[in-house]
Formats: sequence, C-alpha cells, structure tokens
Amino acid sequence: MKYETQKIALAYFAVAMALFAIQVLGGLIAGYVYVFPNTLSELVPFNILRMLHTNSLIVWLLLGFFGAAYYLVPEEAEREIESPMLAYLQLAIFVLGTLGVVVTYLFDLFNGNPFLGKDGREFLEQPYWVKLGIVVAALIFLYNISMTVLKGRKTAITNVLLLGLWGIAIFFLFSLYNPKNLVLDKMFWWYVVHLWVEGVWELVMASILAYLMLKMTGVDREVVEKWLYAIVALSLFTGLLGTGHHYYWIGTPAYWQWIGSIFSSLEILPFFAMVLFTFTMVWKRKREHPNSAALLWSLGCAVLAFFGAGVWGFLHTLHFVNYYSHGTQVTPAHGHLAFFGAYVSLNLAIITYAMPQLLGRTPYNQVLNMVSFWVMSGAMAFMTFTLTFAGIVQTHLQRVRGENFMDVQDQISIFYDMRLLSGVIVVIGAFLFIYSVFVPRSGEVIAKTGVAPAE
Amino acid sequence: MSKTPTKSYYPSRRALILTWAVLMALTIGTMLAGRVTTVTTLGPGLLAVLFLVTWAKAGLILRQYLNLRTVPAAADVMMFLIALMLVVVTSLYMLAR
Amino acid sequence: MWDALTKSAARNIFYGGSAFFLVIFLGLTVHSCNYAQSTSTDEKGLNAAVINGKHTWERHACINCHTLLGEGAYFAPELGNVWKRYGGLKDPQGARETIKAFIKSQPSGTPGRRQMPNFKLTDKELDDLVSFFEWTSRINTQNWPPNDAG
Amino acid sequence: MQHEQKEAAPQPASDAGETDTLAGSWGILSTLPGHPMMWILIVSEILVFGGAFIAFAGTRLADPELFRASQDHLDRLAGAINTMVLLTSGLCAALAVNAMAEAKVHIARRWLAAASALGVVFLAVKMVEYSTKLGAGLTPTANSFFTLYYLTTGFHALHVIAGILILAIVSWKASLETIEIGTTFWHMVDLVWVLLFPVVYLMR
Repeated sequence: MKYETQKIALAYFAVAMALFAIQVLGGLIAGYVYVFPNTLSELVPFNILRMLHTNSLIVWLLLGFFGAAYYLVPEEAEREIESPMLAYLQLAIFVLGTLGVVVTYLFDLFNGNPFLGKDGREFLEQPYWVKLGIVVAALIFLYNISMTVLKGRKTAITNVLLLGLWGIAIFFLFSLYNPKNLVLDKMFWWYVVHLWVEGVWELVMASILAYLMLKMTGVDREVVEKWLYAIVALSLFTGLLGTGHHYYWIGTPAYWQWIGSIFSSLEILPFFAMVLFTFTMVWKRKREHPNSAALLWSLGCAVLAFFGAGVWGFLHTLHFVNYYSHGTQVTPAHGHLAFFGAYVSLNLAIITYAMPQLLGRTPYNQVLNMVSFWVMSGAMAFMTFTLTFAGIVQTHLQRVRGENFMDVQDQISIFYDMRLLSGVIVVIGAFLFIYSVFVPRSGEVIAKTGVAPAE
Repeated sequence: MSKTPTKSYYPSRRALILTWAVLMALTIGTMLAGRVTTVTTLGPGLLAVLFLVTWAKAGLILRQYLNLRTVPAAADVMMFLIALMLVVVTSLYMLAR
Repeated sequence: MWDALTKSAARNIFYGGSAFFLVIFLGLTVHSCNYAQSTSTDEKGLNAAVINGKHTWERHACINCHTLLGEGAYFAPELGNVWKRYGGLKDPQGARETIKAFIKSQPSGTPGRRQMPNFKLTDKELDDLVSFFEWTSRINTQNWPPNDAG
Repeated sequence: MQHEQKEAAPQPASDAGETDTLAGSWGILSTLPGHPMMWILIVSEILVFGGAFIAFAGTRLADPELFRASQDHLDRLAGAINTMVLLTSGLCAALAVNAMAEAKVHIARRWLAAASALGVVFLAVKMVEYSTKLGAGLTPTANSFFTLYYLTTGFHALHVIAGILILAIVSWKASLETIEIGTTFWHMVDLVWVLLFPVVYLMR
C-alpha cells in the first residue's frame, strides 16, 4: 500500500462484508421457507425476506465496487484520494440508507407514503428518500474519484472504471421514474437492472480484474490494458442491444425477439474473453505473487462468470426457448450463479487481495480463504444445478402440459430441499471467508510493515 | 512480415482496380445465378453457384480490400467463418423448398 | 503491423462502437414507447382505479412473491393473466369477486402450504387491484404465457 | 513513413500516459492490417449478421410459401445495383489508403469523399426501396419476413451511415493509421452487404 487514503477501502469492505453476511442469511431463511412454508409467515413474510436478500446483495456489491475504486485509484492515478472526508461521508449516507431500508422493510413502516414508504418495484424497493440518498452519495463518490483521476495519471484501467461507475449512477436515475403504464415501467426498469449487470457493471468488473492481473502477474501494463479494451468493447457491443432479451413478453414490439436473441447470444463473448485473459496472464506471469488466494478468486471469478452469466444465460436467451422458460426456476438458477460468479467473486477477489495490505500483514489464513472459495463455489454450482432441474421440470409441467402453478411446485419440492442444503453450505463458506480475511491465524508471523505492494 | 507499413505492403493501384473488375463480373454472376429479373425459384445447382460466387466475392474483399493477404492465416479463419455461415443458411434453404 | 499502435485509437473505437449501439438502442426505445402507448396497451383505459391498483401492488411488494408478465419472484403464481385464469373474459363480476375473496381469505394457515400475508386491504383497494390485473391482462404480450397456468 | 505518420496524428495531451510502443502486446492480433480493435468489431458484426441470416433461413422453415411470396416484393435489381455501388465505393476507399501510403493526403481525401458519396447513393436507393415497400403496406410488422428484412437491411444501413461519419472523421484527422482504420470499417460494411444480398434477396 503506497497511499494513505487507500485505507478508506477498509471501511467500505468491512460494511460490505457485514451486509454479505446479512444477504446470505436472508437467502438461507428464504430457502428454508421454500421447504417449510409456514416459517415466519406472519412475522416476516417471504416477500420481505426476499427484498432483504436482494437489496443487501446489491448494496454490498456496490460498496465493494466503491471500496475497490478507493483502493486502486490512488495507485493508478499516483496520488491520494481527493477528499477522504467526502469518502467517509458517502459511506455514512450509505449506512444510514441501508439501516433505513432494513427497518422500513421489517416493520413495514410508512406503508403507502410516497416518500418514506417502500416502493415495491423489484430490486428498487428502497423508499424514495433512500434513492435520493443513493444519488447524492453517488455524486459525492463520482466527484471524489473523478477529481483524483483527472489530477493524476490516466490509465486505461481508471478510464474504464470511471466510465462504468458513471454509468452506474446515470442508469440508476431511471429508478426514480415510475411510469403509470406498466409496460413503460418495465421497459425503464430494465434500464437500471440490465444496463447495470450486463452493461456498466461489466466495465467495473473488467477493470478490477485487469488491475488484479496487472499487480499479481507482473505482465506489462500494455498487454493488460489492450485486453481490457477488447473485453469492454465486446461487453457493450453485445450488452446494450442484448437488453432486447428482456423485451420479449412485456408488451414491447416483436422485433425485440430477434434483436434480443442475436445480441444476447453474443453476450457470452466478453465473459469468454475474460477467461482467456485471466488464464493467459497467469500463464505468462513474470512473478509469483504471495497472495495465491486472491489469484484463485480472480480465476474463479472469470470461470464462474463465464458459466453463470454466459452459458446459463445463453441456455434460455433465445426467444423460442424463453417463451417456455421465462419466469420459471431457470431464471434464478442463472441469476444465482451469474451474480456469484461475476460480481460476488470479483469483490471477494479484490478484498482478498487488498485486506492483507490494508491491515498491514502478510497474506494470512490463505488456506482457509481458499477452502472458502471451493466450499462456496461448489455449493453455488450445486444450487444452480438443483434450480436448473427444478426449472426444466417446471417448464415442462407448467408451460407445456399446463398444470397449475402450486401443483407443479409440490412436484419439484425435492429440488428445493437440495437447494436448502447447498444454501447452508454457502453460508458456511461465506463465514469462513469473512473469518479468514478479518482474523489472523494464531501464531501466524505478521509482518510489521505489511507486504510490499507488488509493483 | 513487415512491421512498418511500406508502399508494397498495400495492394497496388493496378491490383485494386483488377480486384474491382473481378468483383463486378462476379456480381453479374450473382445476378445471373440469382435470376434477378424473374420470379422462378432457384434449383440446387443455381443455389450452389450463388453460394460459390458469394464466397469468392467475400474472399476478394477480405484479401484485397481489407488487405488480409498479408496475414493468410487470418484470411483463412475469416473465410472459414463465412463459409460455415453460408453453409448453414444454404442448407436451411434446401431443407424447406 | 504498426510499430506504434496508439491506445487512443483502441479507446476511440470502443467509445465510438458503444455510442453506435447506444444510439440504436435509444432509437428503438423511443419506438417501443410509442408502440406500448398506441398499440400494445390500453392507454386510454389507464384510469384512476388502475393506477391506484398499481400503487397498491407496489406498496405491498407483491412482486417479491409473484411474477407479473414473468418477472418477479417465483414463489407464487403468475398474475399477468390471473384475470383470464379466473374467467374474467366470460364473467367479469364473478372473477372480480373470486379474486377479492381469495386475497381476503389469506393466510390460509394450512401446514406445509405457502402462505400469503393478509395485507388488510380496503374494499376499494381490492377493487383497484383487480382493475389493475384486468388492465394488465389485456396487454399484448406476443401470446405469452403459453397457457392459462401462467 | 513512420515519422510522417506520427506527425500526422498528434497525440492529445490527455493521452500522455497512454501511448504505447509495443505493437506485439496485442499478441496475434497485432499482425492484422488496420487496428486490432477494429477486427474485434468486424468479427462481432459478422457474428451478429451471421446470426440474423441464420434466423432468417430458420424462420423461413416455418412458412416457406410466405417467405417466397414476400421475397418477390423485393426489388432484386435495386439490390444488385447497390451491390455494385458499394463494391465501387470499396475500391475508392482502398485507393485512399494507397494514396496515403504515398503521402498524398489530398488525393486520399478525394478518394474518401468519393467512397462516401457512393455510400450516399446506396442509402438513396435503399430509401426508394423502403418507401415503395412502406407505401404498399409492407411494414416491419406485416409478417416475419418483413420484420427480419427491415431488421437486417436497416441495421446494415445504419452501418453505412456510421461508416460515412467515420470516413469524414478520418479524412479530417488524416494519417495512414486513421485512414486504414476507417476504411477497414467501410470494407466490413461492404462485405456484410455482399453476404446479405444473396441471402435476403436472391435465395429462393
């Protein structure tokens, strides 16, 4: 760690990890309700549980991105962050908003109030005041990071990262717009959801991966940055019009069926390029970085994103397939592995890389960290398979044979039992991870000055 | 393989004009094979001719206009990709006659 | 083949290409908005009851159990076609009453059965919600879902 | 030559830290003419259009008779003329690079202008085609054939427009590198049409 203000990342990562714990626990309880439906049904119904599960996921991933930006931008720009005070203020706003969200959801406060009450569009349920807070926090963040970059050295990594972060903020503005016409509502809802996860988030992902590769493999910056441009070009060339795969059945024109099918089939390319990139870099590496756990997470991220986002996305993206599979368990199967592979793993990779340096220690609890990778990844893969099978059976019974939804759900309950089991293991993996990054191994030799940053 | 573009790296003016002339001739071939002025359907023979003429035109554009003749391996890859696409399309046409 | 390839060219191609696709996407969005308002939905039928019904739907985060046009959670049935499923096309009054009665009867408390909370909706809210379902069922969704099961 | 090329393309100040001298860092892509990023775009576009053509032929399976009847409404002659227009315009573009390699900027610009002008002719013919079709009530929603017809040809026409813009930009910022990159895009648009014409207009 060369710059004092990189420390800001520590606070962000800590809050992110706390929310990560809440997220997986929320998911676990929701998975439990699938198997034992009467659980908590009066106290915290399923819809509230799911909101907590998805919202905490989104917020912690974003906090991870912010933390990653605060960590890597000083090194890239070769100067301190413009204003650490603003960075902490931004975090404070996020924490306040998050607490507000949790309390509002759990106790169903201010129901119906347009400013204080929850706003029940999927993933965008945050009360209006929280949304505004997010916008303010995002503006603070963008000011802070943009100024740092503008006054410092410009690299392709910071360029792409900034573009991605600006995109996140700009597309989030569509969450403030809720048209009365349901079709328009859904169209612009995807402006946030799709253009985030299959658009600008990929820019953030690629640039953070590029940074990690640069630091850990010692391959020339030139090489890394060209790969970066190639990857992000593929992401946006395919991902923007790939939005069409959400516009098949929501009252939008029929031409989206072809635009969506063709472009989103190609959305696998950037993920494939990321796999090629990470493995080529590791193969051509010029040094052995001491933090093998971070390397494992980086490689795992590329591979799991390729399968989760790429392959599992392609499985049901062609419109004549999607006609039958749309809105079945096939979607959560894809969603779980895509989010875990692409964005959870990415955050865990940068956290694994940065933590030892932020805390001034050599990589510690590496083996435990790597164990947590295999535990979590294995369990997520298993969860994906169970949900995929559930989805296929559901598609057949419900969409082809026309059986009633609840009857079909009863017939696929075995898959939900198995999913609960894999959920338990994911939670164990998550806690192993959190323990491994925060708590040093007893008797471990801890360097006083920390590891020398690899560059 | 030259690392710095020199004049001889690009096709000569003469070669380009010749390429253009051949492309025009092949387009007339496309028009004949595709029976541009009539409504009749094309038999497998004409479809095959159309396929070959189109593939040849793509090859000329790639090798001369796009200068892929300097990287034969890349030209081969592109030609294979295009052939593959044309084969799939032509076979689908043959399937539903 | 260049000794010095400029990275600014790489960046410009990336920006230019992305802008190209973004412009197309925005153009198609504009067209789709017009299409939604003129063709695929009953824009005129978007009265106060339907709008209030949509708010009721959002206020209680219904989408976090149900799906609507296939989007949402997958815990409870699809409601984009619930109007049709309950026979609203043939007997609107009967369908309306049945849906309202169902919502009011929740939670069933049946062991081992998924539970829908009781949202303590007023009669007007219930009516508006059903109006929203009825309006939604008339959206041209390119014949999705494949059957009444949703 | 190298010297001139650097003079012709001055780097903006903000790129100070961003110029690289390692052509080899693109790996195998470095050997391609033009810019490696342009080839990434070209391959993506070939895949997109290839996907569209396969979709076209695949959808035809469901109702060959409808496709045949609809296809007969297309103006095959106009398509053929447009093929020749684009191929000629491709020659102009290639000659522009040729002139630039001899450092004749003015001649290169003239060839680029000629290429763009032919691009405009192409668009004009296309507009006539579209207006005739639309006038006859053959809109994108008429049937699956016309949906795909408008999608593929319209998407291609947008590339022509983008191409004209790119040719204008590289003519303005003329250097051997920029002109080679710009004409690479133009030839790609040409190539796509050469594939599109037989698939959409002729095969039957």
